Amino acid sequence: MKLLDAEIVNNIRIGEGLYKMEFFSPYLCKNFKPGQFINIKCSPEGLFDPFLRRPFSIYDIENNFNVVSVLYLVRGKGTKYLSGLEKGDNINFCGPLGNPLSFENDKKVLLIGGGIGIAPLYLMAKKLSGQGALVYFLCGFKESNFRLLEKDFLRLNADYKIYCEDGMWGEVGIVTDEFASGKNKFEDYKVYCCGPLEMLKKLQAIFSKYNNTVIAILEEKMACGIGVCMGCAVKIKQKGGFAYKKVCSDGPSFNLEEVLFG
Amino acid sequence: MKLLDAEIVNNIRIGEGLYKMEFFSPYLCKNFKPGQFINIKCSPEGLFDPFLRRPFSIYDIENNFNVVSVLYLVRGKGTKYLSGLEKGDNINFCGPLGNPLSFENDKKVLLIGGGIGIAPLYLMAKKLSGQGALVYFLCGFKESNFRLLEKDFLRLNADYKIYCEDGMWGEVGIVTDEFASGKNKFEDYKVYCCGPLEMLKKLQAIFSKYNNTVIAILEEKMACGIGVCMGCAVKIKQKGGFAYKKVCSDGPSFNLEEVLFG
Amino acid sequence: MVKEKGPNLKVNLGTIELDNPVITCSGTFSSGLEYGKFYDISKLGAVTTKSFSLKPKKGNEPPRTCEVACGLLNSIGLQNDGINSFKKDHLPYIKKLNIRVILSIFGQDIAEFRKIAKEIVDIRQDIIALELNLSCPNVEKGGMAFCTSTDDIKNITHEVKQITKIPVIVKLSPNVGDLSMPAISAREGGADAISLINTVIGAAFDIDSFKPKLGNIQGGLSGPAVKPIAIANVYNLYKENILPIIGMGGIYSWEDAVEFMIAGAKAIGLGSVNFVNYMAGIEILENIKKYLTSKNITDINSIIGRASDKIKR
Amino acid sequence: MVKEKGPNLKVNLGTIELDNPVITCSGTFSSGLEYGKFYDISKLGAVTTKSFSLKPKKGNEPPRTCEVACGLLNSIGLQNDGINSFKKDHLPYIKKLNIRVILSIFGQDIAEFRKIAKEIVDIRQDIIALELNLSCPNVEKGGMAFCTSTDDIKNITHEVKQITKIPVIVKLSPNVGDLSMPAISAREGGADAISLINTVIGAAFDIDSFKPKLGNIQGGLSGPAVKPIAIANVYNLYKENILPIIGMGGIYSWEDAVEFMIAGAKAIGLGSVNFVNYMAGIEILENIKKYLTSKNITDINSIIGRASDKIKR
Ligand SMILES: Cc1cc2nc3c(=O)[nH]c(=O)nc-3n(C[C@H](O)[C@H](O)[C@H](O)COP(=O)(O)OP(=O)(O)OC[C@H]3O[C@@H](n4cnc5c(N)ncnc54)[C@H](O)[C@@H]3O)c2cc1C
Ligand SMILES: Cc1cc2nc3c(=O)[nH]c(=O)nc-3n(C[C@H](O)[C@H](O)[C@H](O)COP(=O)(O)OP(=O)(O)OC[C@H]3O[C@@H](n4cnc5c(N)ncnc54)[C@H](O)[C@@H]3O)c2cc1C
Ligand SMILES: Cc1cc2nc3c(=O)[nH]c(=O)nc-3n(C[C@H](O)[C@H](O)[C@H](O)COP(=O)(O)O)c2cc1C
Ligand SMILES: Cc1cc2nc3c(=O)[nH]c(=O)nc-3n(C[C@H](O)[C@H](O)[C@H](O)COP(=O)(O)O)c2cc1C
Ligand code: FES
Ligand code: FES
Repeated sequence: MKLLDAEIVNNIRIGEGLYKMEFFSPYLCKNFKPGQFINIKCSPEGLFDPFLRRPFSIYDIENNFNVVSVLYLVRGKGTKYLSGLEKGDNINFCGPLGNPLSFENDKKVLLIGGGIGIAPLYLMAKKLSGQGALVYFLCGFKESNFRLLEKDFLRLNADYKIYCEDGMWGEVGIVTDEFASGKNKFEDYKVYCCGPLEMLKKLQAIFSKYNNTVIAILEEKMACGIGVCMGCAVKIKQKGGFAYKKVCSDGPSFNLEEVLFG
Repeated sequence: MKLLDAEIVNNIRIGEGLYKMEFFSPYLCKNFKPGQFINIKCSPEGLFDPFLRRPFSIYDIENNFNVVSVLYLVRGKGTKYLSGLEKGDNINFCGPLGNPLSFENDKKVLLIGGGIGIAPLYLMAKKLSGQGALVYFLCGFKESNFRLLEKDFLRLNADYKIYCEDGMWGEVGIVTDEFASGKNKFEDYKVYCCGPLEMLKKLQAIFSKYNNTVIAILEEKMACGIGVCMGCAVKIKQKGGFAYKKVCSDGPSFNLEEVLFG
Repeated sequence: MVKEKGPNLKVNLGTIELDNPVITCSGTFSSGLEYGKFYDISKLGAVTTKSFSLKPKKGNEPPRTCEVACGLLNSIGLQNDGINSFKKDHLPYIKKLNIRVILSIFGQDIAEFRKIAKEIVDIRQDIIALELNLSCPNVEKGGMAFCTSTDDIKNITHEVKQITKIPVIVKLSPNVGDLSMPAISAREGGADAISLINTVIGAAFDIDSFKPKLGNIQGGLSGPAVKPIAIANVYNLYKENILPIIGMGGIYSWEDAVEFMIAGAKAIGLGSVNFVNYMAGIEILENIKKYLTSKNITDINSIIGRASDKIKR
Repeated sequence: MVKEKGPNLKVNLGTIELDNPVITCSGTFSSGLEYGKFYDISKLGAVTTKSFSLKPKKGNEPPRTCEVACGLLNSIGLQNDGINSFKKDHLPYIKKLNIRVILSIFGQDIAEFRKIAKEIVDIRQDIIALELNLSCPNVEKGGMAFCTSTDDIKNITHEVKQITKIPVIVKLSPNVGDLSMPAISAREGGADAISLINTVIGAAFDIDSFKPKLGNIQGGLSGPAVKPIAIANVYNLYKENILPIIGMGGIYSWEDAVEFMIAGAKAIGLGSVNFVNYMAGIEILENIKKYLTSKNITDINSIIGRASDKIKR
């Protein structure tokens, strides 16, 4: 974990409100593990607006070029600032943050991503297939603005399936439709998922009937990102109730069945 | 007076911390009069840091190209932001603000500028010489970072003299050295001056002995720039004491002898 | 084509009826003249004037403003030309511009308020409400002292209303901790509404000269920096249901304005934003309309205090 | 080459001696473990721990933070593992990292403070001071109530000091208006210093869902937005010369830190800035040194409260 400046190599719009930023960071290439995240300062030096850093996953790592990429949606001030940066500009980031996932015994893996939730999963798909695991990557999108990513998916040594609500890409529908039949096509798969709250809640209900281990990568508003402020609390079931765990330093991955959604 | 967006045509560094920004504004070209100023928003849309607009003079107007220019020194957040803008970027400004100067009876004019205080004077020199007045432009600088402006001065149909404290340009010394002899070389001149407080105070003392009409263009921190907030108050002598006048809407030009410096 | 009927924007603050909830804050809009050059300010719910005292006031030593993070400090010191100047210099153009005007007044003591009140009896048709500035932190005698004395608040409100028969708004300062007591005193005095918040006491020093950045050393903090403080105050006083609230403090965008209404403000005041965006008033008003339309809300009153419904405690 | 002797940075807060005035604020630095990965935090004047209560506390409902203009709102709700966890889990690494530590504690009432005090008697060699958090606006019983009762402040301070024999700092909240009375009570109770300011009460609502942006509805505002408020409080209490002051609230840069000292703070606390710039502590310390050197100031104590010398009133 280091606090570093990095030079942007590329920052391109790849769909409505969707950008991919690539920056030069040998350090992250070497030290970043799937499941972790970084924290980017989204305002010019010395200015306070926006004030806090923003957490982002690493979408891809190109070891040959010492370049890592962040896939991000423009939501508010911070991501709007990022989208205005150009090749040659600097960002200040801290990472890797959070806990790496352990893929040790993962032979068959189902990745379920909703919207920008695919961001951390892509790198996982790459690593997992690279170590010989059978990977099935299930993605759900509201609109087809993610469509240009198809070329990235094609490059993966993995099967994938796209659900898109606007019917412009892949199957029409939402990602949980995959489980509509009621029977578990992925019985011996380890499952990783990341996406909107509603998706995670549905998946929790669906998998409550199955025996899969399901790991969810959670999001919560963060102030410090390093386990100090207790801001990013989520409720995790414990005997006799729950405990607050920190997404940034206890997570961001948790056993989906243990998560108590608000 | 209008609130407008304008496109930047050029924004170049012409010396240590010194920039000239040119932007396209037929409206200002038509309506701006020497002595007035404009107000620029110095932060991206929707961001609050820095919060207030910043007042600037117009340095030059190129009617042929519908371009006006602002000469500015980088001091703090606002001017730092401006210096980072590029050709094709937009600024939001309001102007013209403040009262125009009346040059009606000005036949012989002495302009005295200190540092960035020359900014409003250059346009005045141009207009005055254009209307046939005899113009003598006296400039004082701390360092020679303004030196590249010499080519602008050469283009003027006016005499000028430079004092520079670092000895790298013009005469060594400060602008008030011109009056060291104690006798008034500019007896029948109308005088306009703009510059740091210390310079204005010295000039006030010097001209207290002479009969020239001396107009000072003052600076004061501004919140609204349009006479609403009463923030930019300066003390102007009145019988039996003083009254607070507003630099933005009562000025920015005042009779130097009437100004009560704090 | 039939023009579609937009959402209802009318709100009432006690007996004060406004066509829409967007008003301007005292001291940040003069009496409207300057802004009238940018847009038709008669479209605003109301314009609140700079605070007037009985006699002209010189104001504080410069520098009077100082920018701080996401806001500004001011120590104007209530410079004004006195209540008679309002009648003579401002009222004529106010009428011409067809502005609905709230007259802000302040005095050093009850006696001064009484005198001002008497001065305005004859123009009472021309103003829709009086705002009593009992809260400005810049003036050592005036403002601050009153806020802490709930008796003063009650008595001044009562007297001014008796004399003028004009609806009265009491403006409160956030610098005293809990605002319930002052608000209750305002109600007891017969106020129709309260305005909150006035500026928050602040200061800044220069690290080279060691000098204060304001001539008056301390000043009032305003702008986006204070918004969360103002929102909390509005929310808390709304829950206590003491008087209708005009919410202000840090509003910069229409979203901020709506947030104040959701927290409980019946009308919202635009202050410092006017210095940055001269068109703020009309832009915020138009965008509130769009927001309501996009949410299929037909009456703005239905969002006022909505936050409280959402909270089960 | 002989190493040039830098300016003296030692400051005293009553009996508390610090090698330099840069300390960290409670709740924004845990007990230092995380920041120790970024720089040598033993170089700081001191580290203030998160506030500990007697028993573990779960904290508030999420969401617990919300960004606002130039700052953030938090409603962490003082989540902590209890004072024994401090002794067992934190103290060992604190000693290893060689940190000078200020232990922040809070209780719901005098009895809880007394019990905590007894728990720490045996570790009193390991901490340089206790900070009593009597001010956190997030906890309904704990914090706020005390601030308004000056008797409580005095009694708690007195008892804790009697039991522990550790220097005591009382941390004050800006949410009660004038802080002189609470400060005087702290002094009467035997406090060595006061810390100010804790966060300012604030709230924010979402305009789509109408819901509060914090699970606890209200929270504490911190960050650059509150700096002018904090500076005014420090300046005013310095003038009254009640107790040495640790100034905090919105410090982001070394310039801010110096501004607090000029206003009257003997030491300065870094809070939210740690979330944005993990290196803030060491950077600000180094830059204060450079500032003093560039101004030929040989002793940092000579700038403390300098603003007051500059003001002739
Ligand atoms: C571990 C983690 C990994 C993430 N990875 C990615 C990614 O790879 N790509 C991507 O586009 N987004 C990602 N997000 C979400 C991303 O952090 C938010 O979209 C971003 O913070 C929004 O900032 P903003 O200023 O544009 O929006 P604003 O709405 O202006 O943000 C206001 C505040 O809310 C916070 N916030 C808003 N949305 C979120 C959110 N979903 N999660 C956490 N904080 C939020 C911001 O940090 C800020 O404090 C991730 C979030 C987490 C927690
Ligand atoms: C009528 C007028 C005309 C001006 N014309 C020019 C010009 O042509 N070129 C130029 O370089 N500068 C000019 N100035 C000064 C210019 O406004 C300041 O340099 C600028 O505001 C500094 O902003 P900042 O954010 O970079 O500095 P900061 O120090 O960050 O500013 C902080 C605050 O102080 C205010 N401020 C700082 N310095 C001044 C100042 N000298 N006058 C007024 N407010 C100030 C800012 O507006 C802001 O509110 C003019 C000032 C006035 C009043
Ligand atoms: C420059 C300035 C002058 C002000 N003058 C007055 C005044 O005369 N009377 C008054 O009641 N409030 C005055 N205020 C306070 C505002 O009316 C308003 O309550 C405050 O600024 C908060 O709103 P804002 O954050 O939108 O500016 C003044 C504020 C500013 C910034
Ligand atoms: C996330 C967070 C948690 C905090 N927790 C505590 C706490 O446990 N005890 C305490 O006395 N103050 C606490 N504070 C207040 C800070 O110590 C400090 O007084 C305040 O944040 C102002 O400083 P700043 O603006 O530099 O952040 C907390 C502040 C924040 C932002
Ligand atoms: S964001 Fe601070 S503890 Fe997780
Ligand atoms: S800046 Fe507002 S009156 Fe001049």
